[in-house]
Amino acid sequence: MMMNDLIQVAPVAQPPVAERRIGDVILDLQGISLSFGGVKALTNISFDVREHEIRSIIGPNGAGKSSMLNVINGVYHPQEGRIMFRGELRQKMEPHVAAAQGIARTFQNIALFKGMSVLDNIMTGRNLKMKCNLFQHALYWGRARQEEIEHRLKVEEVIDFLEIQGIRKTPVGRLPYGLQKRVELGRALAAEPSLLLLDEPMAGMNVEEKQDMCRFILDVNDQFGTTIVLIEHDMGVVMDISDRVVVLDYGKKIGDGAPDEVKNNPEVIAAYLGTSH
Amino acid sequence: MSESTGQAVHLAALDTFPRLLMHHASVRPNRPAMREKEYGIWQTHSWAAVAQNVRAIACGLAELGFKRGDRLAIIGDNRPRLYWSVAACQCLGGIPVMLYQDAVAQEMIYVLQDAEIQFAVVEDQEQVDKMLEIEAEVPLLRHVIYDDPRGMRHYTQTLLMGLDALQEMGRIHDRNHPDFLDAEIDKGASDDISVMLYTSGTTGKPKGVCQTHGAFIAAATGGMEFDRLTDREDILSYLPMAWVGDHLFSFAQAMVAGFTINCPESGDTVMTDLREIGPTYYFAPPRVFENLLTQVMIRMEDAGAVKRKLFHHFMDVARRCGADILDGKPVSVGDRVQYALGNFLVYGPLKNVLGMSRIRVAYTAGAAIGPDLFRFYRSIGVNLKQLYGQTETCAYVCLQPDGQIKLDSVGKPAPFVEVKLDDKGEILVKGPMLLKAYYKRPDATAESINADGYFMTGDAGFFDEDGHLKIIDRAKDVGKLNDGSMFAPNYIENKVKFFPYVKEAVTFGNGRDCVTAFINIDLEAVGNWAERKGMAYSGYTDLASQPAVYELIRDCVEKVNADLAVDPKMSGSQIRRFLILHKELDADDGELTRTRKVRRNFIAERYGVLIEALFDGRKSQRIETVVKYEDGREGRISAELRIEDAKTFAPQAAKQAA
Amino acid sequence: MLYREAGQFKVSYQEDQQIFPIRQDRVGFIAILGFFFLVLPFLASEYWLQAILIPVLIFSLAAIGLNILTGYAGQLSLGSAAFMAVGAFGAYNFMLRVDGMPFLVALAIGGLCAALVGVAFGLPSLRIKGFYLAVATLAAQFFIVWALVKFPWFSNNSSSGVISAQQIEILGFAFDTPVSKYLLTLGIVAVLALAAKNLVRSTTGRSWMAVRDMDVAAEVIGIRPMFAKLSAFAVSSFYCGVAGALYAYAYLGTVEPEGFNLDLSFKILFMIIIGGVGSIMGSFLGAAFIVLLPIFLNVAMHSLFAGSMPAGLGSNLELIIFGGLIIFFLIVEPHGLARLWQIGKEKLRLWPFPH
Amino acid sequence: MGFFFEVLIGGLLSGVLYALVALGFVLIYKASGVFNFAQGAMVFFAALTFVGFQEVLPGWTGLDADSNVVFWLAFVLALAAMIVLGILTEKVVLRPLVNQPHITLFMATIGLTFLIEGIAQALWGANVRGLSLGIADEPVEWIMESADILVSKFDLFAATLAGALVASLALFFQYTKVGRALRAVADDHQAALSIGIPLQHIWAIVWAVAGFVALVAGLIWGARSGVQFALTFTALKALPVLILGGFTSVPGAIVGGLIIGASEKLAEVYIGPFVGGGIEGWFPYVLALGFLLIRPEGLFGERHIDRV
Repeated sequence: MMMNDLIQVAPVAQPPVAERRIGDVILDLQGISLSFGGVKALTNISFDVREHEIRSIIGPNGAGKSSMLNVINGVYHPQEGRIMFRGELRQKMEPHVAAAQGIARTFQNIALFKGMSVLDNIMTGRNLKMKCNLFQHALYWGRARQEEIEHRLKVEEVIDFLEIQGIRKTPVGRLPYGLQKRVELGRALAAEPSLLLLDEPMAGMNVEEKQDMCRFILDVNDQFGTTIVLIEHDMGVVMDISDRVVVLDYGKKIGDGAPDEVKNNPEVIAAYLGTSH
Repeated sequence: MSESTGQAVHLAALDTFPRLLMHHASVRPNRPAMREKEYGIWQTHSWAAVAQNVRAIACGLAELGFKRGDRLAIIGDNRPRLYWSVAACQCLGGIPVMLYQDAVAQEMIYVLQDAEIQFAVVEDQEQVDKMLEIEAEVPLLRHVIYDDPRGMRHYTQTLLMGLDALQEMGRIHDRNHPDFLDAEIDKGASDDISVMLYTSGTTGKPKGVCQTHGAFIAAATGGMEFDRLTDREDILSYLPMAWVGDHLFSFAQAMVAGFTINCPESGDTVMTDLREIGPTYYFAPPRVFENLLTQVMIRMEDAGAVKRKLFHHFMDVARRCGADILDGKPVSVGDRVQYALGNFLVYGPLKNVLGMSRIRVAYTAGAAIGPDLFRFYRSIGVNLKQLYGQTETCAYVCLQPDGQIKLDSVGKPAPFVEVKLDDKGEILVKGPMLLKAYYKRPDATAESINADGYFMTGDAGFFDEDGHLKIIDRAKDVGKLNDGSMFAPNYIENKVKFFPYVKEAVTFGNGRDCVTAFINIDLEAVGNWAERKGMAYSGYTDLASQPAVYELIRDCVEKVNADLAVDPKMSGSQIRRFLILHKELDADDGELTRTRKVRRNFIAERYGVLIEALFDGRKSQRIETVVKYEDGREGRISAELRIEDAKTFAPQAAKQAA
Repeated sequence: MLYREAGQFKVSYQEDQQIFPIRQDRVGFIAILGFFFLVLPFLASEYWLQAILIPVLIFSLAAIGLNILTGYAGQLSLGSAAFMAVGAFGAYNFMLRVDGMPFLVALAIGGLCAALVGVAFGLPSLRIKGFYLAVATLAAQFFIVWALVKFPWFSNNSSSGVISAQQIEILGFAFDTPVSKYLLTLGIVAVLALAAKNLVRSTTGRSWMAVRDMDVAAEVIGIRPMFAKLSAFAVSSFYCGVAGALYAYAYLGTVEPEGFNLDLSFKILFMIIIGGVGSIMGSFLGAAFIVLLPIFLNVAMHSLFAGSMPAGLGSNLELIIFGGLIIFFLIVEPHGLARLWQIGKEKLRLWPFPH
Repeated sequence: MGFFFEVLIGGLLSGVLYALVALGFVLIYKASGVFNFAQGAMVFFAALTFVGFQEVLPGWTGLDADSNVVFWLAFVLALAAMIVLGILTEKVVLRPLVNQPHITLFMATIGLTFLIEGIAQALWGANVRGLSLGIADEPVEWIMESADILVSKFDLFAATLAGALVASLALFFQYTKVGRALRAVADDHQAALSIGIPLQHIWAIVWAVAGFVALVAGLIWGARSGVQFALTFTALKALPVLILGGFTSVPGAIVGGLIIGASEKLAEVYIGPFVGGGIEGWFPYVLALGFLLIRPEGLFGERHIDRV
């Protein structure tokens, strides 16, 4: 079959697969300092995040990684510094406003709504997109029901994406840890964020669960083009999947760059050797 | 009877599956043809929608250059779009070839080569990867079309194409050539090959069984009339599409009767989905029924004392009269009242939890079913029946008629089927459902169909006084011990396997002085038993080597021996010695076929040392085996296996001992 | 045991999202509703209707109100009775001062008054949590009752704030018999209970529960805590307010502000603890339990002591049993009777299997 | 001006009593994180038990009802009853609820309130009884003479007693082993456990001490306004004190008590007439609430940062 061979080698004009292209800076943090009653959590930190990239923040325990995420989505308000998000300078901002701008996140210690089912937890991620008011909800008829169904479909897509079909009606409290982490990711994904903050999404997981989570993170980044800022302890994972890495230690930035650069940065090596990590 | 012939006349023009499909699309366009659990609900496709989708796929395939007589490989779980691809292929006069989706890539090469596959429709990334892995070995393969686009974004191989894109292409083709497909359908004839099913091949390489539209339609129609199936049935399609049973029940019968196929959400959710759908018509191999029963018993062990007592009391009632009530035989009023109460308290809820509340007819086949197991389902009111058939006969030779159920027979010859025995006891069958030929194997075709047009099943059996067929064993497996008495290994193995603790058994004895056996314990059942006894164990190998487990299994073996002693033909082949294997027999290691039948010769070769040890009287034997893990890596396990003797019974002493 | 779910599959989200997705539950519920609407009015005596069924329904409504706030939104309130008082006095004043005011409208306005007051007293919830908030609601309890007593305008200048509810009349039909009052109450409670159920299974309810379970996470996914909390206060107070108005109009006829005291607030709190925190059905179960228990005790005591009952023992025993039951339920089954019902139902669905 | 001071001092003196009840709350909250709504019921139970014993002891022992022996015997018996009650509460109610949300524990103590009230009245009856501590409720002469202000002897005595109690408790916690352990527990349950402090033992002691405080408060309140059901409302008086002072602070309870006591009396006298009076019932709450909005952690409470 000659035909076959021809097809194999010929560069057929197929629509090019949409390559994930790293774009412009969408989040720019300049000189961020944060303290709690005299305790300095972050000191003069600057770094940026580009569209579609996977940006990791690493550092020993207590380096201020989670505080950094909390600053980005408005849970903490830094005393100094400025934050530009999508070209807008943000002063004091509340977390729900950040959410409305397309920033979603997961937490280091699972922050699911324990009293609700997996489905309802993920449905809360659609909250911002639902427009009906309280009175329509009380009737649960017409528009309200229609809206509920439309968003249920979106949520079901997330459930399908994360392969958690079997547990959709289970109360989250009854799930094992690894699945809870996955549901939490689902809740964030349901919001269709443009910037996703993940705070140690793989902490406490076994190898298989980590592999799954890694795959989901890459798929999210790849399929939806979501920009991801990731805190992770597992160096292997970080170096594998990140485009760029920021290293924090005692609230200060000690390294920033591509995984390989960071890996060879003497300051970073010192920080890691100096701690129990 | 007059009614059924009327229907036969009506169906006469509908002699190919594409015609049947278009018929349903016009007669019952809005009835559900297929449901699939997806995104949390049962997404329903009407007959009209199915027909449209099939059209699109067929036209798309034609656009790609698929021609009459081409073979289309179909690989994946029971997904609606894969069934549609089967139908689409048939519309074009092509021949669908389903492959077992859990086979590793290397195992697929043979069939792909043998059937000269150029087009394949596969389910997802996993199957695509397999195709790409063996691309070099199957140079004819030109197009691989995948159903689920998940994870496929970065595949740039030119032979890949999404089913969505194919359908889109097909719709355009259909718009430009509106008469094309109808013309193709019109070209089809009842005598055309509608499907090629590969026999699992207990021996040698698999053979492609070519079945015609006419054969499957005959088998389906016969079954439908026999059990009075309507277009209101619901069936759950969860068995491999490559298996003849699924093709008969989920495809052919649904196409003939116009009922609804339901595809589960995933392999893990079959039980939940079964419970949700509550099929009215159900098919499962004995293994599934057995697992269900084991689970029932294990779960009941955890119940409180009162509930357990209640359960066992009413199960006794059911055992006494349930099957008779189902068969419409006379039962005393007292028992009827008790049964009705039991139905409210136990059987009804039990059937509900198992998803069997609505079952009108359930079939099992593929292996012998234990009489206790069979009785259990019938006694709680599930109309479970056996059928007998092969890939070569569209799984359609004998069926058990309602009300005439015998536990150890496979029923009477089905409508249109003629069954006779040759002088050696081999079962010969003839009818419209016979295969047309083995693909490219005229030698094999000639070998299996005799001059009178009978298909030689290779099974040994006999008719009882009521005309019910009883199967003993594979004709070629039936051997002789050195003393001349008959040795039917399957027959004995099945008896051993009816004990819940035993998962597999392999017996040896042909040309030997006595019968010996390998046993595989059932990890779940024995594990539970061990837990209740407070025994600690670290895994299968450890559990299998425990003396107490040997005691347990010896007990089973001896009960079988007592049973065998009653039958004058079989009393000579009682199991003298046995051992419990240190690993589970596994299809990945080649010890079982994909349909989980024991590969006798392969095992005899692989475990030769053990067999010798069994026969030469040793007390134990060391064995080292290579095993294949799920990820494809290989490892070795070795163990010192104990060999134990079992008590045998003299023919006349048997009755008391049993 | 009674369930036959096999074959009840869902082909649309609408079916899947029903309040009672299982057919047997649907049938059972309709049967119960039918019994209460069509059968009970003919069977029950006036005493049963007036002294048991009507108050049970009214308290159920109040308990639903508190459950929305405490059970769903996680904000503990000890001021439910005060919001009932606002509802009662609000409806009274509108009936009194606006000519031709339709009763149902007055009822709704009473509820809205309560909702407004509720939002005002709910404002602190934006800054304070837990029992700090509980103490804040005590402020509402004391202040409102004081205000209703001290400002005679509210009670149309009657002494110590007592008001006598006007005759209920809807479209010319006078609701003046126990049966008619019962049916009216039942209708209103049924409609409002359905609305409450709808609220808690929609976005509103999910944002309440999200704030209850993990407020920081809720805010991070875009739920405005202020709106969630204040809407819970508003809806909760509305329900309490309507319950209060019915309490005055359909049950007692004459009420005084002091009747809506802290004890009544506690009573409603007990209803949801025993009935089930975070359950609409639990609100009904709890209300029935709390109303029936004293009656049952009374009967039991009388038959036990045959008239020679020590003075005060009954009321003390009631206190002891109430207190003991609260502790018992919190320890043994924090989700109350509703959870017990749920467990029983699960058992029936799995029958004959234990799990 | 004299009138103002009279009101102020009267308020401050009753503030001391509020502080005393609030102290009971703070002790338990510090040690076990339980907001004990039943503190008021415990005051009622203590006072009722004391007068109950005072009534029955002469009959049992043949002693003269007014004798000091009866007084102290009743005191000791009531104290024993309070200790038993405290320990039982800890064992039966709170231990099974360990690790439950605070709000659940709070609701449990509401149940406990009803339980204790019911038991108290079932045991001793519901009649209002007088209680005499032998101090007359009359003005202290020298203050009246020197500053022209009426200050009740009884109030002064009560305040002194309460002050002494607070001081001795402070010493107890500062300098005894149990006290140190208790402070450790209050700081960090886990840490305390890990260094071998028997948590539940400490809780039992704290509940017993809270019972003792309730008894002293009950005696003083009872002597002042009679032993009756209304004593349970002392808890409602103490709540705003707690909000003002913070749940975990002993000094907060004292200062908060004084502020609430003084301000509610002043408000009643100076604002009350404009709105029809009787504002004592809610004024402290509104005051505390207003304060909460400015400083949610109370006067002396610790600032709480939500870690996420």
